[in-house]
Amino acid sequence: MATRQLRYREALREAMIEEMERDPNVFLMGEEVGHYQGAYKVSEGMLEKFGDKRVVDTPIAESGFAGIGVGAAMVGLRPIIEFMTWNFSAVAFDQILNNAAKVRQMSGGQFSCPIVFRGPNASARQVGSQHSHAMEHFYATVPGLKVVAPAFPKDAKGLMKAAIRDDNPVLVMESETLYSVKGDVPDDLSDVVIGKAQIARPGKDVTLIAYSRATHIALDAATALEKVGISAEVVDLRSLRPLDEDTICDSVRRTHRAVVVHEGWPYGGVGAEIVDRIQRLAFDSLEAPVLRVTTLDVGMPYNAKLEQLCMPQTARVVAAVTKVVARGRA
Amino acid sequence: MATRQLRYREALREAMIEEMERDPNVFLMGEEVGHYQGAYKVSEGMLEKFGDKRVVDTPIAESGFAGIGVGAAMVGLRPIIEFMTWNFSAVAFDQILNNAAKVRQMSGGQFSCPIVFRGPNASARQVGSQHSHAMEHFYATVPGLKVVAPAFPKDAKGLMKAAIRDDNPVLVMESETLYSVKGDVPDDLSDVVIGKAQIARPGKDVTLIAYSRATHIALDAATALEKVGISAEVVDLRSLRPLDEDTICDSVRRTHRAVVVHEGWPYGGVGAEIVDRIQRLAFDSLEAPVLRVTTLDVGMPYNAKLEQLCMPQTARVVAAVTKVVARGRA
Amino acid sequence: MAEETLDAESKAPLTRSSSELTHLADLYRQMFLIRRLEEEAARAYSTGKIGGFLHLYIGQEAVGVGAIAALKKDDYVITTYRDHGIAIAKGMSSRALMAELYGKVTGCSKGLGGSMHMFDKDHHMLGGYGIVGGHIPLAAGVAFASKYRNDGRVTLCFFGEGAVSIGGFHEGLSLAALWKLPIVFICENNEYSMGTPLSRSMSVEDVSMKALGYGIDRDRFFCEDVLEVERRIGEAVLRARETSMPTLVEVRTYRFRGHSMSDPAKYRTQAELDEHKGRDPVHRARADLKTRGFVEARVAELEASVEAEVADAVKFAEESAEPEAALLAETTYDGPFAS
Amino acid sequence: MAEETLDAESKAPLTRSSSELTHLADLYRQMFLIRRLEEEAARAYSTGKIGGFLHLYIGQEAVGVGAIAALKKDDYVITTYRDHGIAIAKGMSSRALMAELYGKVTGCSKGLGGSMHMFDKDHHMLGGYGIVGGHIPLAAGVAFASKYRNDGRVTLCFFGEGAVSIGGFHEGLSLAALWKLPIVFICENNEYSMGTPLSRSMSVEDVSMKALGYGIDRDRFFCEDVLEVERRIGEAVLRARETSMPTLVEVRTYRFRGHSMSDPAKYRTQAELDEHKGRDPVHRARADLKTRGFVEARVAELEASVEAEVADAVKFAEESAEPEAALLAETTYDGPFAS
Ligand SMILES: Cc1ncc(C[n+]2csc(CCOP(=O)(O)OP(=O)(O)O)c2C)c(N)n1
Ligand SMILES: Cc1ncc(C[n+]2csc(CCOP(=O)(O)OP(=O)(O)O)c2C)c(N)n1
Ligand SMILES: [Mg+2]
Ligand SMILES: [Mg+2]
Repeated sequence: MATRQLRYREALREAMIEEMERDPNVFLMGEEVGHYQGAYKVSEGMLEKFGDKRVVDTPIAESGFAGIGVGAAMVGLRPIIEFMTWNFSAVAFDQILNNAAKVRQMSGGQFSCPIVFRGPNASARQVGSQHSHAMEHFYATVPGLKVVAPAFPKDAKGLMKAAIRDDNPVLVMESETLYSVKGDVPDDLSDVVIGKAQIARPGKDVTLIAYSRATHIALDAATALEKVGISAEVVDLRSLRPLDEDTICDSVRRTHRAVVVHEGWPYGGVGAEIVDRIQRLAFDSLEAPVLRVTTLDVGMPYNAKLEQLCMPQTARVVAAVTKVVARGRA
Repeated sequence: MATRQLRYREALREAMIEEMERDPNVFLMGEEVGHYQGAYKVSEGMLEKFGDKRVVDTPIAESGFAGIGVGAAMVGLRPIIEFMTWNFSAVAFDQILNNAAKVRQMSGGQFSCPIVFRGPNASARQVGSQHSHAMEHFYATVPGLKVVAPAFPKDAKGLMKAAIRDDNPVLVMESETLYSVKGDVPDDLSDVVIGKAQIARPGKDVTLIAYSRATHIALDAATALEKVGISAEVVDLRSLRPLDEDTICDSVRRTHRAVVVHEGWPYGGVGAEIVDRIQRLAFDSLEAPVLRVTTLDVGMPYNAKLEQLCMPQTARVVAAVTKVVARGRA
Repeated sequence: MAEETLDAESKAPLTRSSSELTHLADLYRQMFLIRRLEEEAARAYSTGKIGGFLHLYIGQEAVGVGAIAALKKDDYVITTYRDHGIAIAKGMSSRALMAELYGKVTGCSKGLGGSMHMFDKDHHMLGGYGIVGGHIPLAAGVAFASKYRNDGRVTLCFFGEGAVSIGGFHEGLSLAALWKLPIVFICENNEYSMGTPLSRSMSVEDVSMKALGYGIDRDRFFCEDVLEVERRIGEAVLRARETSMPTLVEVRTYRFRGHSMSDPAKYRTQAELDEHKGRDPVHRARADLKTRGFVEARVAELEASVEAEVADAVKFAEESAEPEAALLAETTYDGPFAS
Repeated sequence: MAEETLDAESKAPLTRSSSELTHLADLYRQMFLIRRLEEEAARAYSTGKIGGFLHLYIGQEAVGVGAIAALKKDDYVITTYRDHGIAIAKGMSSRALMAELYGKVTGCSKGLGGSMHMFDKDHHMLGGYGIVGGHIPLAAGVAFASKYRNDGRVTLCFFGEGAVSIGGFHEGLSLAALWKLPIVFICENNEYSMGTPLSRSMSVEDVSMKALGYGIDRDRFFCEDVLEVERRIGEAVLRARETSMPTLVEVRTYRFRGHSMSDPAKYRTQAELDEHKGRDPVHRARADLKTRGFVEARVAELEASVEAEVADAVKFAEESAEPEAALLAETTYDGPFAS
């Protein structure tokens, strides 16, 4: 079985290229995806490969081109719509909420909407409050949508391919700070399925649940915790909707304690949903409350130190784990 | 102390009128708020009273007039922006998320945004999937915003007045199905404060937490439960952000069990946040998992029976309570 | 029924000859059918058999019927919540329409969509939408797909003049113009957006002027004669089909009923309403039919067939079953449910 | 500094006489200051002292400086993320600007906003905004407030040509036109929206044509002479102030740097760039100053004062303190935190 080292961005690109080669109905549309080679170079070389019919540069009109994607998907094309960042999807929110997610139900199942919305999500570095949103919870909440958030190149490729082949709208949450991260990508990606989490690191004292960049924070925290004798299991969700509650709860039933780590505000975020499921489905196994380590409950400041303070950090994860572990032992 | 019977819609109207009489900077803007007397007659008579300078009919451009409100608020006016229903705020989502909620922080505190966004939220009757959204969790999640959702005329008046006087953006979630509900409205509303929940019905076996129309469902359920010997306390939140976790958790510490009831989808909703707070702050008091009774996890269907099936119902609340109570006793 | 005729005829919409009378009879039949179906729907609404919103097309029938007459069968249509007439004109059966209004599983959208969401995949009716302006980019996307596949189809996108102020209108037209998509944007300007008259919704009453900013062709006319609608829209359809260029067409029309069933329409005078009713395009088509040689007996026969069709549709709707709860999951996701 | 002069002068912006030279010197000083501040900012960015995005105004200075010269002191200004030049022209101090770029608490927005969010309440600079088009409705709201209070103020709203395709542009202009708000919309058309040239972003290159659809006045010119900018924008400002009518003005300009610091600007040729640099309005103003009688020594003195001001601003920024964490809560809510 062949395996190569790819960067996260290359893995995404390969997935799109392979799917576009396979199916002429797949096309990529977004701001600067073509001539500019992608604002973050995810689509580098694709215009040259597929031509401007299939790699379509757009004006700044997210609501317009998101809607164009939905319309095209309804009549059989399979659009990949890139948001330069997910922040800008806020102006296209209605198209995703009211059309992409609803058209199947409104039409009594006559029309499907096989579309992918993708782009970098959450904080980059010092880009300020309007450009640092973790938008995933606004969408994971909506029935009719699927939302994935890979942490590693392998999953980036596998989930992007699965998203393109899915007959439902799938939102792929990437991360600017992960684009250059390298990782093994095997040819066989059959184990990467929308809706399946993975154990990124096994452990027995506490379960850390994370996704996207936060998975790396959780892994760092697990390493740090090991040094103080705490064995942390890291569940990398990969998919936020559907949420793999079995994998999460199985782990918590073994460790009896959990900490959720993610970027984004705490109030009613993906973390709150995870907490609900754990306390509901693994109530008797829990020896301490589930804690969440998230972006602080404020807009993202520009100042570098304050930005770091706001974002979830290894130290905060370690502190939360220390708390839940102490609680159980007391 | 004088008290009158008012309908929910009249209470809202009185609040707006009193504040507009008090402060010339307050104005009302929205679709059909003037000549048409309000799509749901909340602003009936206000155009005649205040003239078209202060009761401003708009074209269909939610993003435009929400933004106009934010701009006007930045330079000292105090706009009340009506969304004909909160569903239509989806096209104005970016203005609320990126401007109303952020301008204070982005400007380092130089500018505030004293604005009220208001309108009916959640299901009406058989208006279908694009017109039945419970939008509150999309906003309660955002730091910089406050969100209130009164269930009774008294609170509708008190919270509307408080919202208009608040120097932050406040979102008032009303309900089409509550507009005609009558209730006592005292002259003294000083106990109605943004951020304070109320015990709508005291009880001892289980805490039901609800807001807006769901508070009435919870009260109905409490009545039904009483007949089978279960004493349910109903916490009516009134405010979703800030969330009165003290009142919620005090109650749960007494009853040891909780069920959250609200309209809107389950995934990461306001209910998930409440569950998180309860399990985190009242962990040792809980004798059963906290359950949620919400709108089912699908778009709202038009068919009347299916719509009723999707919406939270008294029977579903009773079933959930029965479950958590049984659990504790087993 | 009318569909085949129209398809054949539309290849030469401007040079109709001997079949013109049959054609006009077809169009009149469609308009009369729409009116009668909606009158029955209004009645069913008042007895609570239909719920939610019900936005009637009565008064505007000639716009949808005339415009769709200029299409080929495979062309696409998309519109707003005021969609009954458009759906029927595009070929939806009266039964499917009425059953949908009744919320029955035999409805076009299985009773899940209701009045505002009439979809008919087989007839390329891409639905009615509830968010003002939200479907305009979708329409551009459908036209984008036609250009992508070079399938020669044209998309008609209907919307009210109230939609012209919203971002979706601007972004949809702007992209369609930039990418030269085969689409006709039809603004049904019925003078009111709910209770708001033109003068309070737009600084320029002439909606078609917006085309200048996008550099696309425009047209603007009052809707009186359904054949005139067909001819004028036909030109724009031809332009879309042959040169892949969009057009913005403003059709001035008038709705005889309130915005929806709950609107008493106090914002306009009886005199204004009466004046418009005096120019009812459905009556005009009936009169034209007779002037051009259709005897009263044939008109009566045609109308009787419509009455039978309407009665059948109502009966069908009444007797149909309600959708099962299982449909909810199936129609939320294609494949397994994702929660 | 320049502020007082401008305020007095702007009462008669079209009939400048003996003070014209001093005025031009003022404008040149502002433009030169902006350029030098940004050059230093670029340097600080490359050493990591400034982070995030940094969108330079270099090449476009004459637009903001000329336009704002046509204002009174109390008038409002609002713009995009490309906001340094606009902020300085509106009266922000060099120290406040540079410290903000450095993320220091002495910055105009206390180091929380950064390059894209330059706010200055005292100078009625309503900020720079990061979402393309999102500030255009805000601008209309500010003008709405002026009309509501009848305070006689005018709002200038700047945006790039890339914003013309988005809904916010349409809704902002549409409402401003309908309600006759005292505002001037200034499209700084610098030929590129990131890497996208005009030809791929709009079907009609002439942005000002959009005014026709809204029934408002329009103007369009190339920015070469800062005084010409002041005069042309002055006309629109007068129209807004005296008749409360909005205008859409398209100013053709060019940015000499990439879209932001991370953009190598491969989408244009060196020849194109050189050609534009050859027509640099800052150089032109300097040359004009000398032609009209300003001796080199006075120009040098002026430039030296700018250099001193820039050096002081950098030093100030370097030495200032960072914001404390406590600021986060205070700036999220006015009053107690709401969670
Ligand atoms: C974005 C949005 N805002 C508001 C509404 C409520 N609404 C439904 S129809 C309507 C009036 C539309 O008028 P027009 O576009 O002229 O179409 P008509 O009803 O006259 O056919 C309004 C305000 C909506 N559905 N969507
Ligand atoms: C809604 C939205 N979409 C995309 C972006 C990313 N973006 C920032 S600036 C820009 C180009 C803007 O070009 P233009 O309006 O011409 O202004 P210029 O940068 O040339 O001054 C883009 C695409 C954004 N900030 N907001
Ligand atoms: Mg209308
Ligand atoms: Mg530009």
